[in-house]
Amino acid sequence: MDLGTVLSVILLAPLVAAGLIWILARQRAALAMTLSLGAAATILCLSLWLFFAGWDGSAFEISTEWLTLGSLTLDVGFLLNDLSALMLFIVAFVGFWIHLFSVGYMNDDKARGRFFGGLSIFMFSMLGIVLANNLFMMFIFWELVGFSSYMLIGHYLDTDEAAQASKKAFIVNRVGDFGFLIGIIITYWTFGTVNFNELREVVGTQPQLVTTLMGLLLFCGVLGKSAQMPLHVWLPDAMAGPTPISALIHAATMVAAGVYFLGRSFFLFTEEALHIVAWVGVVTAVSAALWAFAQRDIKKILAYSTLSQLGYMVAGFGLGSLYGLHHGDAHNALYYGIGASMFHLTTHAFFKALLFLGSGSVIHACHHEQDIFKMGGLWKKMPLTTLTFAAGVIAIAGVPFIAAGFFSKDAILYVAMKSSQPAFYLLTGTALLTALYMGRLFFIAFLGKPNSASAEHAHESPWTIVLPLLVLAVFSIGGGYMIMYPVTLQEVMGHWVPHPHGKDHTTMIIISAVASIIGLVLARIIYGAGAATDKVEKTLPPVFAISRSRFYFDEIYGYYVKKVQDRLADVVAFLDTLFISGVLVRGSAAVAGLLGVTARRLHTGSVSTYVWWFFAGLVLFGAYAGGFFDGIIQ
Amino acid sequence: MIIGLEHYFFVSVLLFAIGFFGVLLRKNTLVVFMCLELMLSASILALIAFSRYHTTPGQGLMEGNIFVLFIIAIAACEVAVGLSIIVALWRRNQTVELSEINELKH
Amino acid sequence: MTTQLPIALLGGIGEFLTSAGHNQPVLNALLLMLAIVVPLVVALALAISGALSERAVKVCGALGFLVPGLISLWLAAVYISAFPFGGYAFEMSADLGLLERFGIQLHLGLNGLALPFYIMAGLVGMAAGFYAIQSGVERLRLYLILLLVMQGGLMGVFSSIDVLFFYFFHEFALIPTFIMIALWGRKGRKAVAIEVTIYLTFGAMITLAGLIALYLFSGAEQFNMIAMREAIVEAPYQGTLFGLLLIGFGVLVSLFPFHTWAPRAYATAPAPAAMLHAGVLKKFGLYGLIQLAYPLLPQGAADWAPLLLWLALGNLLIIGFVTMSQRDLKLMLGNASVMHMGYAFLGLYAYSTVGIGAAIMMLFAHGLSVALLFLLADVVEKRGGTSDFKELGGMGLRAPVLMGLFTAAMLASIGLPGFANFWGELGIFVALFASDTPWVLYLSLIGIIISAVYGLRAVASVFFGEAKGEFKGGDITPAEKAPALLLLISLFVIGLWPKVVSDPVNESVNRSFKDAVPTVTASTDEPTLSE
Amino acid sequence: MKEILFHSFAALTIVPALFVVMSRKPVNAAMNMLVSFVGLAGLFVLLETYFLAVLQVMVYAGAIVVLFLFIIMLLDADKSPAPNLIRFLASLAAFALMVCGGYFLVFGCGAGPYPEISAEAPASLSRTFGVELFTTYLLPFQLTGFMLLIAMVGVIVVSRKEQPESTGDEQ
Repeated sequence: MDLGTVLSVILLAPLVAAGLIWILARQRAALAMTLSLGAAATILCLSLWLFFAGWDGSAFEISTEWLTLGSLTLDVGFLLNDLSALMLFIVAFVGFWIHLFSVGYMNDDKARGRFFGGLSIFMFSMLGIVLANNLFMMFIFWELVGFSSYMLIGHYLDTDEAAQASKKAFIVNRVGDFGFLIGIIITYWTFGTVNFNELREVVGTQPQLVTTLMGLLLFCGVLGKSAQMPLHVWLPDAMAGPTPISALIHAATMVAAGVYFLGRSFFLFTEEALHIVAWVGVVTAVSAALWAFAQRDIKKILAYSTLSQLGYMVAGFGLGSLYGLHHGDAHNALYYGIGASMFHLTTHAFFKALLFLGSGSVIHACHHEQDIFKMGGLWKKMPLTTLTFAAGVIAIAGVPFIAAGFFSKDAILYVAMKSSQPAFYLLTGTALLTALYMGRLFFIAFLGKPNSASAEHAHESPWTIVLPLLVLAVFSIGGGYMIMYPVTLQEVMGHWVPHPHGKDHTTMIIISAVASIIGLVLARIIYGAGAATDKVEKTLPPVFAISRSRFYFDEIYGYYVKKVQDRLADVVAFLDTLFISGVLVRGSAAVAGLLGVTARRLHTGSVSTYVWWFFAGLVLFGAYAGGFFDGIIQ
Repeated sequence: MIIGLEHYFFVSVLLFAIGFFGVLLRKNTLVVFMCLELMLSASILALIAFSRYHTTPGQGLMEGNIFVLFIIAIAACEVAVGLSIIVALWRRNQTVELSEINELKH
Repeated sequence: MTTQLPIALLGGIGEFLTSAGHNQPVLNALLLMLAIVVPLVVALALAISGALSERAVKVCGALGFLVPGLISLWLAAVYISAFPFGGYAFEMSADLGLLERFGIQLHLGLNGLALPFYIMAGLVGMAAGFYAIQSGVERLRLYLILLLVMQGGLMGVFSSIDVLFFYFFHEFALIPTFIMIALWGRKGRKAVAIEVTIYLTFGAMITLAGLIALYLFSGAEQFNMIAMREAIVEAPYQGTLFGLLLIGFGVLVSLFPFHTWAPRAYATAPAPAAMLHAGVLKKFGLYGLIQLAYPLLPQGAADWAPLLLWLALGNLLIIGFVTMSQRDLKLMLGNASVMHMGYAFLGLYAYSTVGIGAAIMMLFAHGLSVALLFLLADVVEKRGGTSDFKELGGMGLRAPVLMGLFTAAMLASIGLPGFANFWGELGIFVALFASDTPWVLYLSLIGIIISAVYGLRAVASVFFGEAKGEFKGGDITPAEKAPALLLLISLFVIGLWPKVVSDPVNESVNRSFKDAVPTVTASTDEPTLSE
Repeated sequence: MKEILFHSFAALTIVPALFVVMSRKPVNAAMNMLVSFVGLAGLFVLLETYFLAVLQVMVYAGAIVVLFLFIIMLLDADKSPAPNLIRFLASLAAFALMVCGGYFLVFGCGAGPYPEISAEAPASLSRTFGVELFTTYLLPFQLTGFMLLIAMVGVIVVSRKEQPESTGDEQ
């Protein structure tokens, strides 16, 4: 089996599954589940086979011409290298477990056919992004994941929330893609190619061609897909979709695609662009962490946490690349940005998927109750879920040595410290806030006593739900250690991640340990176990208000859409009707009508009138013959 | 005073003008029709006069006269048809006043 | 690579088609003729035959739509397999005696520029015909006769090489549209029918004047596209001639500000007529510009380009906003179809092989997707009893398949990759940046956001939310689904495998617009790595 | 001698023509027209076209005027009302304009010189007409005959009594 075929099968398996589901299994839920799960299993098996046996770790590219129009040639092809292999692993691995989870979670849903079809389409699109060897192909799948996300967020058709959220997600992503596509087209006309490898060679020989604008426009795509400020508004709303979707698409894989893209095209970013990228990430990380405190919905808290962690990754990419540019003397210094961000992306994929699935398990058990203040005391009812959720909390908080998040966050904080002090302080603060709000979530929802009837009657979920939790929990804890990964994947996380040495090493450990542990302890103190009300809301209303305001982004956008865009549309439509349809079209009709009426008046039907007209013509003719008009005509 | 072509011509003009004056002035279809006949006669007179005063020697000078012959024949037809139309109109509307005939409008 | 396998499998078929293309010129040319004649003959037969059972009428009608559709697919397959044909394929001409003196004969054939339009006419015709057959309207026989006449005209428009017949077939297809709006339209049909008739006749007259003027000034021996291509129009006349053609064709394609007839006409017309007109017939204008005006009048095109740019942006942005404010599904679709013409005009404006090729791709895809949308909107209207957004809602749970199809169609029309529309739009954007005015790209890309806004709004207000209003009948019936699937699958196939259409287009575009290619990638000093 | 004859014939033509226009009774108009035609025939004689002069008297004065009189009797046409003043003045102005224009055309400074009268007058012989009609102008001549026939048919069709619709109108 050659690599090209394997990769094609990996990419096409979910598409075939989706097609079969559409044709055969719209009404047959069991078949749909089997097909979708089968595709996910195929992907997982084949990619594991690749990593352990089929692929030697050297970059592999295959490409075929897909469309030629004049001077434009679009290729479709695969580029399997260290970076895409790692991403493939994450998507295949996390994807499979979430598929399995969905089987249990969605067992009472009426539209499972649509759900699993959508899931498979998502896998197809996401794998396309991962394997794409050029920007145009990436853009194609970039849009397709947007579509699958749209479809799956809108799964619960009958709720207005789903309708609004799915629409919002798609449109906000389109806004990002607006810049992304401009960036790609500029890249194409600047370099004459959009193939990653070829681009890199051209940039290597002619670095002056790269402009800041180009990088920033490409970054617009990341703003949309990875929900960075100011295009982050869609992600919290996207929680209207089913929980496995939130785990797979809106936490582990799709939203991380932006970060992955940055890694793939890191050479297209100038220093100025990297500064902006880094600061967008930092600001997103801090703000989203702040906003998480006002949330009561378990999934919303996790959504803001995702935003914050994505900010981390983007900041990690920017700061790491800057560090690599200025201070790195090691062989892989160029890749520090990729290393830092991808490492965090990997661990985040595990623990955030775990957290979402855990919350899904809770929601499933509590009969779709999502308010954490109405839970409480779940640890007695659902010990395995609680345990795995705790592992996730530890991982995201970054508790030293026993959590994957510790190592990856450490790498980002380290590059931040090296390249920008303010960013470093802000990110450290964010780490503390992260521990604090995750602690709040965990202590309120799982410890203490049940606060509602639904929490009272909760019970442990079936094995299809618990098994993925356990597997992901193992990776959330151990994901920081290289031993967990196939050798072929260790390049990125082993050699590209910047590691502090000597004094820095100790400082970093102390800082992040303090941040995480203080955060968790503070959460326990402030909120208490199984609280039924938010203490901060009562005691410190101004602080809570800031958090709840979410800096008024939604209000501003809402105002823009309702008051500016829609009004503008109405005004334009009115003017169109008035001027073009009214004045121009109807106006010309009126002129023609007027002429008709006037001409009709002349036709009195009386012969004598016509004789007079005849006489007038005669006079005119005579005058012309007599030369009266010579002066006028000449 | 020698009578030249111009005098015949002027008589023809006068006759034509009178005929046209009548067409403009009268409303009775029959009278209008008579005036039309006057105008036609005016043209006949002009034709004959021009034909007579044609001075190129040795050429046939009959064109104008033959023309007149045909005009008279056609005028006869015209009067016959025209009068029959007037009769038909009268039968329909019981009037021959032009001001009351405006069928062309509808 | 995996593409080897299907290629090997398809090899035999391809070889067969190639030989069919080269060895059977007479047969293929006759098929071209048959595609026009069969619908007309069926229409005539239906018109003059006495009492027929409803079933017989339906079968006859289906035959009349099926034959041209299949012929178009067969010829497309032959053309693509036997590709590249030099210039026109399947040529045939018939002597018409007296008209010969004016350089006019019935001359049919297809080139790469015409092929996408021809396939589109066949496919949309089939879909519209089948949809009409099952629609159960009153006076079904007359309904089908008119549609068949339209279909015959459409097959003729895009396979005519002779310019007079090209125009004649267009009029042939246009007149039934007017009648169908007047007879079967929804509320307000009389006024709309009159408006459309006057407007389009006006446009067609200007077009005819422009075409004849072009013929005279080009000094070509024959009034056909082949002879006229060879001719050269002197520079001073080019501007005027191009202006005439642009305005004439522009009215027919609803170029801003001549667009006001379109939305209401499409909203009012019965669905099959709207499908055929918005999908196929309207493309006559742009096809004419591409096939005649641009290759013959490059100087004129350059003179008019600045104005065309603003008009096209008017189409895209102004009508985009107008579309956003619509509260009625069918009106919205009508406006959206006007808006999308802006992309095509921008592709022409860019005036490069990329731009024009992409514009053709875009028109092809737009024809299929807009026809599909009108079909589905009609189903929605039938189910909900109205097409007003305010009174619709929550149809998703009651008609999941309808929702799936509608959403797919809507996403296709707003340029989602995986559907054919995407390639055209992408190519147009790429071409715009290489035009004289790269900033147009930024403005035109706003269009993709606008279209996402109104498209998803429509889906959300029809299908999402709580069930609202009345709901007659169940989900989409198989008879309605079949034509919809035909169109959707075509869109999808071209979306996945654009080469099918793009290669012939590309070949012909390169042949026709060789000198027009702008110097690209001038910014790099060294030769770039792109192949 | 010729001058006197010309003036008297001209007066005989013009004055009754004016009476045709001015008289309010159609019968008077017809009778005046008869006189005017006779004057015209006199002018023809002065121009030495005797054949046409005879024809003029026979066809116009004889046939046409009689036809008019016959129709006037048939329709029993009344005295028409006097035209209103504005109409009269406007018509008079038009008449004056035409006369002045004509005078200017005929006697004005730009007009002339007029040719002399030719020595021979071939139209004085009826025989010439016969020869011309049956040689050079044979086809028009025959067509004229057809036209007369068609006119006759036309007159019969037009003046046929209308079908019951008209009786319906009368009720």
